[in-house]
Amino acid sequence: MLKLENLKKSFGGVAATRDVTLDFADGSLSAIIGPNGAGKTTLFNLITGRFPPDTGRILLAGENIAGLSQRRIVRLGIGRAFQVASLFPTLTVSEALAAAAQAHQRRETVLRSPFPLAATTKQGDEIMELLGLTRVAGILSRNLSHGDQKLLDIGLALALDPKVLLLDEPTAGMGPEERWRMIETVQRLWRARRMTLIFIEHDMDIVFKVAQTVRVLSYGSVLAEGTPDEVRTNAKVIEAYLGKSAHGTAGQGATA
Amino acid sequence: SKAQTGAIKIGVPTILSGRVAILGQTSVGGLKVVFDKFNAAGGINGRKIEMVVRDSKGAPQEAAKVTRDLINNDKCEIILDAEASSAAFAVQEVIREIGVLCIHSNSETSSLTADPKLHVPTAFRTARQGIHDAIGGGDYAAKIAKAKGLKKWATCSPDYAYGRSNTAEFMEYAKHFDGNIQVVEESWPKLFQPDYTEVVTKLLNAKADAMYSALWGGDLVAFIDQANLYGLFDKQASFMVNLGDYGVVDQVKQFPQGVYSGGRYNRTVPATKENEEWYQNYVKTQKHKPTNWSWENAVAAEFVVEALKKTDGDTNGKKMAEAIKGMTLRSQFGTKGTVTMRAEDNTLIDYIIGYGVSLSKEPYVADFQASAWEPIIELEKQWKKKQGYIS
Amino acid sequence: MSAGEILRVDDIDVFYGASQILFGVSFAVEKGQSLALLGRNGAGKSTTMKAIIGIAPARRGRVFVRGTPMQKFTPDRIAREGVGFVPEDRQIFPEHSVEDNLKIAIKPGVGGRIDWTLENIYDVFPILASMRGRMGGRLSGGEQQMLTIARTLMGNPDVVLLDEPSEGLAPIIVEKIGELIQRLRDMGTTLIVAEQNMHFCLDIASHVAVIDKGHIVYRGSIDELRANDDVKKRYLAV
Amino acid sequence: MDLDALLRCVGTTSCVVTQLTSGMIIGMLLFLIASGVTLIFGVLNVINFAHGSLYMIGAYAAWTFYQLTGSYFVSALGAAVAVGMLGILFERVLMSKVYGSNVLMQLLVCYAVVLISDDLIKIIWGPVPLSMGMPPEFRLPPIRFMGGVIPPFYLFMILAAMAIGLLLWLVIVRTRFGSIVRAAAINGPMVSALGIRVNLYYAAVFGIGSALAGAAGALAAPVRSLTPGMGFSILIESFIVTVIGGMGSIVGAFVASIIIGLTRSFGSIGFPLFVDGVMFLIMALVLIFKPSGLFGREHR
Amino acid sequence: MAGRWRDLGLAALGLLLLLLVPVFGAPPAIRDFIMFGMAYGLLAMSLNLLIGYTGLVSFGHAMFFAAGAYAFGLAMQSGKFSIPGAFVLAIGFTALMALIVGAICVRLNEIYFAFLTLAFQMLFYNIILGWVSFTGGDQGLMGGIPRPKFLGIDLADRTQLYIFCSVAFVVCIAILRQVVTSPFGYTLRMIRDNQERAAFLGINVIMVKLACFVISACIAGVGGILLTLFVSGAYPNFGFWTTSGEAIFMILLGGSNVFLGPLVGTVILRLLNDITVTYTSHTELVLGIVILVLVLGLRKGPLDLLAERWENRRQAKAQAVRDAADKDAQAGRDA
Ligand SMILES: Nc1ncnc2c1ncn2[C@@H]1O[C@H](COP(=O)(O)OP(=O)(O)OP(=O)(O)O)[C@@H](O)[C@H]1O
Ligand SMILES: Nc1ncnc2c1ncn2[C@@H]1O[C@H](COP(=O)(O)OP(=O)(O)OP(=O)(O)O)[C@@H](O)[C@H]1O
Ligand SMILES: [Mg+2]
Ligand SMILES: [Mg+2]
Repeated sequence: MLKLENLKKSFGGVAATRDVTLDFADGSLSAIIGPNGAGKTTLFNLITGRFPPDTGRILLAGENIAGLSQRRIVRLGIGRAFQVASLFPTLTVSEALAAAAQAHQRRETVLRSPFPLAATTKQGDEIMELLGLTRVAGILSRNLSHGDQKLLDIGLALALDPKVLLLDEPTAGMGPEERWRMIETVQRLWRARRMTLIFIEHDMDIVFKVAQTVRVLSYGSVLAEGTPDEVRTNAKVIEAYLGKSAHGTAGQGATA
Repeated sequence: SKAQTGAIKIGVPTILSGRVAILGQTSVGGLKVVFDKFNAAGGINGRKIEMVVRDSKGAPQEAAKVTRDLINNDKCEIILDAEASSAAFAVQEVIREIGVLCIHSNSETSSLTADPKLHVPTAFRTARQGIHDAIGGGDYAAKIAKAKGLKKWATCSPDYAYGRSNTAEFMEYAKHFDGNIQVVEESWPKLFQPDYTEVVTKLLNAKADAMYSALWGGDLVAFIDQANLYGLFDKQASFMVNLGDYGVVDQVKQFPQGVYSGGRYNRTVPATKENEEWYQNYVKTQKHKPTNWSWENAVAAEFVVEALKKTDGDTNGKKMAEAIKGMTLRSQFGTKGTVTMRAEDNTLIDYIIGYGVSLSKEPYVADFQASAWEPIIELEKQWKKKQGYIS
Repeated sequence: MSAGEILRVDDIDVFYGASQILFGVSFAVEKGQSLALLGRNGAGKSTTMKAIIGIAPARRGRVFVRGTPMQKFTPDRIAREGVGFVPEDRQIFPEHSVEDNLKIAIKPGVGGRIDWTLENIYDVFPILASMRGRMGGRLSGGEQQMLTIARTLMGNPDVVLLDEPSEGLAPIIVEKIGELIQRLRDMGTTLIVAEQNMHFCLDIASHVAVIDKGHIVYRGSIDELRANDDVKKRYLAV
Repeated sequence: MDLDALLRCVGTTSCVVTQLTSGMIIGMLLFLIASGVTLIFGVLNVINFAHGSLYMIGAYAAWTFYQLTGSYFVSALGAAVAVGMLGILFERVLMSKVYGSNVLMQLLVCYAVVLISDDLIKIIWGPVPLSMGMPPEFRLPPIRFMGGVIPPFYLFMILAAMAIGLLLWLVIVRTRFGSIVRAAAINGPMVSALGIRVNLYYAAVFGIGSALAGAAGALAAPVRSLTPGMGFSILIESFIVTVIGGMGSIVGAFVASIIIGLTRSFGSIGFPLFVDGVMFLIMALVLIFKPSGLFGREHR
Repeated sequence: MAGRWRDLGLAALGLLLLLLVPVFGAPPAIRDFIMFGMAYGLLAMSLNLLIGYTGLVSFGHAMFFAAGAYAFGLAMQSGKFSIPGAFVLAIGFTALMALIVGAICVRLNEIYFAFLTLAFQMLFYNIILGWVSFTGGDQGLMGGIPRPKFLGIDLADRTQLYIFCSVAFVVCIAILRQVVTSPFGYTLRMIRDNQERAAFLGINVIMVKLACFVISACIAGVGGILLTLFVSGAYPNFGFWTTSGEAIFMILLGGSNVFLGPLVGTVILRLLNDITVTYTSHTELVLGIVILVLVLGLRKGPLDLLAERWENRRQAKAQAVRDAADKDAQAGRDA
């Protein structure tokens, strides 16, 4: 579905992405991990066209999308949620979802009819249902709790019916209980929509439990990839990322 | 119309804020001196005059609004428009519609009354008219130029309608009276430009024999101060039409020698007892020296007072206009002791204009030569023909 | 108040605009203790920290440092009373070099005491020494976290408030930060650490306060908490 | 448009020297004002629309001090200090109340101050334009240099402005004060949390910026007429300079001031009617191609 | 849908009220006040489409006010156009100008956008001043704007002019209302709140901003036309930056988050202006002090304050709904 070939990107002197080649199968659920500053977020930025790669190709269903504008890429079916939830603070949840959905609507109706259009309302309601946001429908985005903000961020991406969904640390800043609830929601979503889902995560419990495949980035390159078990025991990964106490639960330091 | 009771209200839209607040202040001063006297003498039919002064901030649309409000809301029966030029045109349009008596007392732009397209029967002007000034000044300049051999001229005037037309007209008549004169350099600083350095150096580079400037007020003071640093006035003869104003000459600290200034209000021009008395009275009551605007407004007020006497206190626009049209007033501001509101174009003539040599101390001007009005009127007629105002 | 008590939070209410976040929060810390402030997302941990340092002043109730009430004091004044603050989002000065970031914060502690100098900071944080000329904004998340802690120490605080020091960091970095905090504790620095991650705190804290929806719901020593499964389940979801 | 004249001018050293210095004169005074604007913006993130008024007050204060003391240097110094203190007052009493709120609210406060100070000037000093006149120590014949003419006062003015600018730059870039000020610019609350009295620094910065405006007013007083509202046009020009140089950059303000000064001096010969237009055009071009200005940092 | 009819009803009611003013023989001064206010009101309202709804702080909006005024005035003075013809021509010209200026400006953000619009405005102003033969320079379009009858309407008559202005005004306000309540309006809000995210939702941010810029310029142009009709002339200071500044102040004095806030601000500022002008010659001092009191006292436009209260109450309700739902869920989990 999504294929990255020899991607390179540097900012000034800093090479954020050195040479990344990765393949994400259609309908797969994969995790990307790696130390802080490894270039994970940058990789998402490249895929979504926030900035173009210096060299390399990004193939979506066989078509090279490298260098296209964010807008085009979104329309081709790549959605994204952000490491720090990126919302519309003064819109309520239902407004935000309807507005996001209508970004897809036909143009002629845009000035003539009142907001929100019936179709977008329906789509927004479905998304709220799916993510458990119906209870906060009337709350302004800026007044949402942290977890609901992250969910809404995902919801906004869903409003575009993406084929590939990129989630940047969906559980960042959450407590253990919320983390699991969030990840369950993500899994439910993945099953319901049958999309290709890629997420970045620092919580190893989650990664190793949920992901089908795990890719490890370090200093902008792919350090390892494979099933959770393969990665967990990879010596290079332990050294660069997991640390000494790593036995799959390093992030939580829990002694199993 | 019906006999009215209460004061006769006269609306005065003017500028009381911003950089040219002095315009409003000294205009109102000029009006007040006259109306106070009128009221002290008992007014007319028991009615006194009450001025309603409003600040338009110099914005034409505000001037129009203020004028309408003065008439409609404050029930002013007469408008004395003490606005600067562009706002005067806006006031003119209001008067066209409402038809009360209006006297423009500050706008010197010739077309306001000269252009028949703009003519409004109840609107008059007591401000000096640009073209009169230019003809008189051109004549004077040509005489000096011939005597001293000043052939190459430069100009330095503010870049807006007044500065441009004033300068063009002055140079046109200077050339008319002395065919040898040619303009080699023009500079157009912006109105209220704080720094004239580049203008001064440009004038220096031009190496002209003489310079004409229509700068006024604080701008002229700053220009002189800055030009002094470069010794500009030692290198050329200078004609500055607005140098005579007290507000300017009082402020210039290093007064250049031998520059020529146009006649603005001066207590010694004419050197009569009436004029000196008027000056003393003005300073005493208004606590500042009169400006050019003061006398122009004083004359406007005199016309109103005289006209009221003629109509027996009826302020109807048409009747007042009829009274004022062609009226000749005794006035110390006139060349022959009188000034006249010319009937054909509702504009003032026979007032004193002219040029003299500037001095750094009182009386600030020497050898003042008042311009003769016959050639001015003759040339004005030709000018009007050329503009297509008359056939 | 016991003799060793250095900081006391006494029944404070904190509001953001119209919404009340903290409801009568109280606790005290003695010199040399390290208190873990545990609670879920949005429970009010950061708000408590901000109330202590004066960024989000309490509308009711008081904060004492060494017995002196701090209300009406601005953050700088409170910092000069010996309170150091390590914010959750780090707030490095991105266009200052690492060394300038540290130098800005130089100030003597209460009574002119100086525990920390640039040299011994670099001893404790060798990684910062190696990148002293680099712009703060160019550091990775983990390095920024270290720099933030070091920067706070430059002010020779008596009490250090650490807000979620392990958040968003790779496991290996979390381990390093944990070691560092242990070291500070061993040096006798009084610490208040806000965390959602209980396991991270178990190794470093001597006492615990649990906060939930703006109320303190549990206070005790770390060993008591270990034994109290009810609290762990209810408020910490373990 | 008279490009021939411009070519002719560029062909003669006397003209070039005269116009170059004239450009520097215009530029350096502008720089003093713009550096205050840019400093205050850089640190406090406030566009000080009242800066022109501070300049005006500086000029009037210098005029009064000069009447009282008869010494130009004392009055210039006095004006700078007085306006600096006024600036601190302005910051403490008014501006500090609207930090962090809507930029437009800050604008409104500044606008109110502009209106009030214009009217107060009129009440205190009267509406008649005042002039200070050249202090006797500068009433010297102009210096001739390579055929060009340079008035001694202007030479003094250029050197004084440059010296002040250099000092300011050194303070901001080299000292702990500057380091804290730059940090406070980016994240004031954090600086405060480190135990630094950040409000003092804010007030100090506002005071320094105002003092610069006051000094500019004092430097301008001998050659410019003092009227209520005189700060207006210089304010617009100093904004142009600030934008071209990059909001917050002192070096940028310096370079841009010279650019504008030279545009004015040579423009008055080559395209006298379009000088203002060209200044705005330069500003527009800079904004289009490098919005953060020639020396500005990228947007945070 | 209901909202749509309610809005139209309110617009009709507003128009009716405006038209009743002359019927009940209100003095001309009141009508003048309203007409003046309508012209500036359109300027402020249209600017708020940029500032309040899209987050584009333009310092140059008066340039379109002046563009409409001059284009209309010049067309009428040429004698070749009827009033409706000149009206359409003026709007067309304003739209074209906005398209060109906007295409360059909307690429920039925040303060840079503000300064670039300011620069264009000053360029435009300089052109008006400099092109004396065409625009009359600083004297403006003098000599009055002819107002030939059309369709039996005679705008030289003040009452008919008042009616004409009222209709044009209400139509423009209705258009603005339509814009902000349409999906397009919500797109504008998204851009204001977070344009990066809006781009990631597939919105062509630049094009939307440009469209908004042009719409708002056209409405400002209508404001300019109304003012031209009122003063029977067009003057350069219509397009000076102080006029833009005044429009911004109107928005702030009223409130930028409520649809009609700028209109309230217009009334406040005009009243303030008229009152100070009437009772004092120290207009600046008084206006300055009043602004300070308003700003430091309220910190927000009065309507914004009300709206905030209302919004807070609504939010409290929504949060109560959430808390109840969460409690149920918790109970479910515990069970
Ligand atoms: N716009 C940019 N300009 C300059 N450098 C950048 C930019 N974006 C990222 N970088 C640098 O690229 C490197 C990779 O950053 P990135 O945000 O991709 O890391 P990450 O793997 O997502 O880390 P984390 O887990 O902390 O979020 C870092 O060194 C960062 O400083
Ligand atoms: N500036 C603010 N304005 C309004 N509400 C706020 C603000 N900051 C935080 N809140 C709210 O206050 C509550 C407590 O926030 P706080 O940051 O103290 O929680 P926390 O325990 O630190 O959580 P986290 O683990 O997410 O950091 C949350 O509901 C949050 O939404
Ligand atoms: Mg990241
Ligand atoms: Mg927190």
